[in-house]
Amino acid sequence: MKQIWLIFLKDIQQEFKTRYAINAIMLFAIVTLSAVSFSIGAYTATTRVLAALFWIILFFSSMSGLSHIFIREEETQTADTLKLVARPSSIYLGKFFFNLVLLVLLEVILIPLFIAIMNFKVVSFQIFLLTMFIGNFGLAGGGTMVAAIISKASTKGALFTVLSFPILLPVLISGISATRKAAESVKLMDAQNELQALLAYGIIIIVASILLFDFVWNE
Amino acid sequence: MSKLWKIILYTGLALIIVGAFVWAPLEPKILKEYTRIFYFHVPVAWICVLFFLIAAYYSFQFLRTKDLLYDAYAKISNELGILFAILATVTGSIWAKVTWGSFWNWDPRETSIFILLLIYGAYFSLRSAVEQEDRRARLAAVYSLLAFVTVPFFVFVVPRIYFSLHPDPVINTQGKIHLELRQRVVFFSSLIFHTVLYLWLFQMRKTQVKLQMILRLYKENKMLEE
Amino acid sequence: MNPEYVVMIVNLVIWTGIFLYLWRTDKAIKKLKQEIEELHLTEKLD
Amino acid sequence: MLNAKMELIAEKIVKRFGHFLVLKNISFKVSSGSAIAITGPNGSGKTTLVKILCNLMAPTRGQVVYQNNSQKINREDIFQYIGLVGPYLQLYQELSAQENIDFFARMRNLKNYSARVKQLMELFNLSGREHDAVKTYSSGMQQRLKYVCALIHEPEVLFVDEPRSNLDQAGIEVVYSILQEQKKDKILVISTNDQEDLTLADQIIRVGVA
Repeated sequence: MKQIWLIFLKDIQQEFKTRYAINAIMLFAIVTLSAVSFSIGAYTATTRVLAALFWIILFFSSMSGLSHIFIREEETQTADTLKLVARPSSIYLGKFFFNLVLLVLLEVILIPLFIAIMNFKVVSFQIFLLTMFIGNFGLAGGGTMVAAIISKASTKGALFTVLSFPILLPVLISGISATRKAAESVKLMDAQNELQALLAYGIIIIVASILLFDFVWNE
Repeated sequence: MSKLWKIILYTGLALIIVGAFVWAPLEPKILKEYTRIFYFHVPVAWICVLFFLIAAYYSFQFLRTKDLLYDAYAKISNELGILFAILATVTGSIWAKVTWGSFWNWDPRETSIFILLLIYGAYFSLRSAVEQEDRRARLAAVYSLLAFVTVPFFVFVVPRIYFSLHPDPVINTQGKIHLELRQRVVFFSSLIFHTVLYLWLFQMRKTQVKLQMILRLYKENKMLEE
Repeated sequence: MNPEYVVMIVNLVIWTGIFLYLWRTDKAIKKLKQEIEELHLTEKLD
Repeated sequence: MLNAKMELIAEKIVKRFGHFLVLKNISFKVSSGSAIAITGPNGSGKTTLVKILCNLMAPTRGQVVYQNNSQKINREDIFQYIGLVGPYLQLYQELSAQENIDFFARMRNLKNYSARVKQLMELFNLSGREHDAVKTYSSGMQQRLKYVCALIHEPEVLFVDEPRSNLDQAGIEVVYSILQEQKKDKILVISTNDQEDLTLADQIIRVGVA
């Protein structure tokens, strides 16, 4: 437990000094958001389209930053140093929490901007925030694991999105559907299926990752 | 595989063609004259799911034993899987054009096979991105298993969110299409014979890589001794 | 054209492809087996 | 950990990379109060063997056992007993020396280590620069800082890969005194090509030779 916290803190410290991942993620989100906004123009999109756009922006922005945490360890040759002092599961969880924080920061910026610029009317903030909250676990869990995999491969950038997309697609599909419901109805029960699916996905992907991480990390 | 098996397989396949085109009647309500496609399209689609599961099994075996032979098995299983996924997609979308009017509709089955194709594609791009052999095997196996645990979501979640255009005669028994006995016989025997045919293919490829592996090990050991 | 024949032709093409593939694999296996026998490695073929 | 008698046992270690055989049946045993040297030509698997012994890599066959007073130590807990210095282990460049030290010390569950750190920093002539980022350090200073990070917890087993790399004469002398100290009542494992380094060792393992 303590190791998880220490690794998490160390990554925050490092990130605080370089601001690489956070810059990449935020700039990507803002650029895509404005690109989408430009191209749609005055046309008012349906909630269905807006929900999909929101998740696409969220997905691709997170793809630009989530992998950084493992690639950095690999490129600066600190992976072995870390391996020497930490248990694999604490490494995975430490990095997972870091990515979780990164995603939350991204959403804190992205959600108000999206609502303001795209004129997206959320009827039930309860559903919307719950979707984001639970969805983050799945996104960060799967993203961190794929990041660990590609950090050991020779081409990294493009591969991350290619590998994550099929793995994270359940989050995307349920997330879009739940977000649409958040804009259409007020009752929490209406989005029950999606929220359950997101929750189950989060749990399963994190458990599977902890079990499999050992094989990625240890040569 | 023995001669007898070959004969059974060939006659079986011939009988299925005859059965599908002559013996079994057409389903009158929904499929109409496209009933025939059903006997061949469904087994192919089923096969690529089967190979996906086999690949996950061998990936697990590889992680357990670290024997590169299992990695080779997982790889050929995925190769055959991607081949049949492409076949199922192509035949399916031709069929979709004829019946539903467009090549692609994002119906749940189409979505699932598309995701399967994406996973297969990702698997091979991962393999090509790692040079060191046992690292490649490990990463590919982990990715296979990771993809495998997300499968239940595609099976249970996607159909709940998008409605289906696919006829559901086998899984959904109270459903819209009622299959006659003769149709059932042809369908299930076609399924079985296709499975046997493809597993045979898989078995041959397995033997091939195994022999290659033995030769390679021999040559490398000889080089080391010199 | 009658859709039935289209289905049959597509199906036969696929099967022909598969059998060609099988045949090629079989030939490759025979060659490998021969090579292995020449090296007297047969005891490893469990 | 007073009077602990540590033993490091390697049992028939075999390592293959794919089908390429790097290590063939390496076996040895060292206990507290002695040193072992691993030597061999470049690319012969010295580093691979060190990584396997440190649990950074799993052997294809065979096993590495750490024993404390004849009690086997769990694989997961080994990291608390060992320290490793090597050219392939880098420190976090963006963080300061102090932050690096804190991180490694806390990861190993240490509490009151500041006196020890101060003493080591003085020994390695690094005092006064604790709060500069590691990337501003010269390579020799980084090498010395690596020693500090590997020694904070007074490891029962110290691994040193290429003890001389990047060090000047003064640095080498400090390192030598530390290595001498280590082999007195603990275990020292060095991997080297230098003949002079081999004189430190009680046992020599040669890898990559037929």
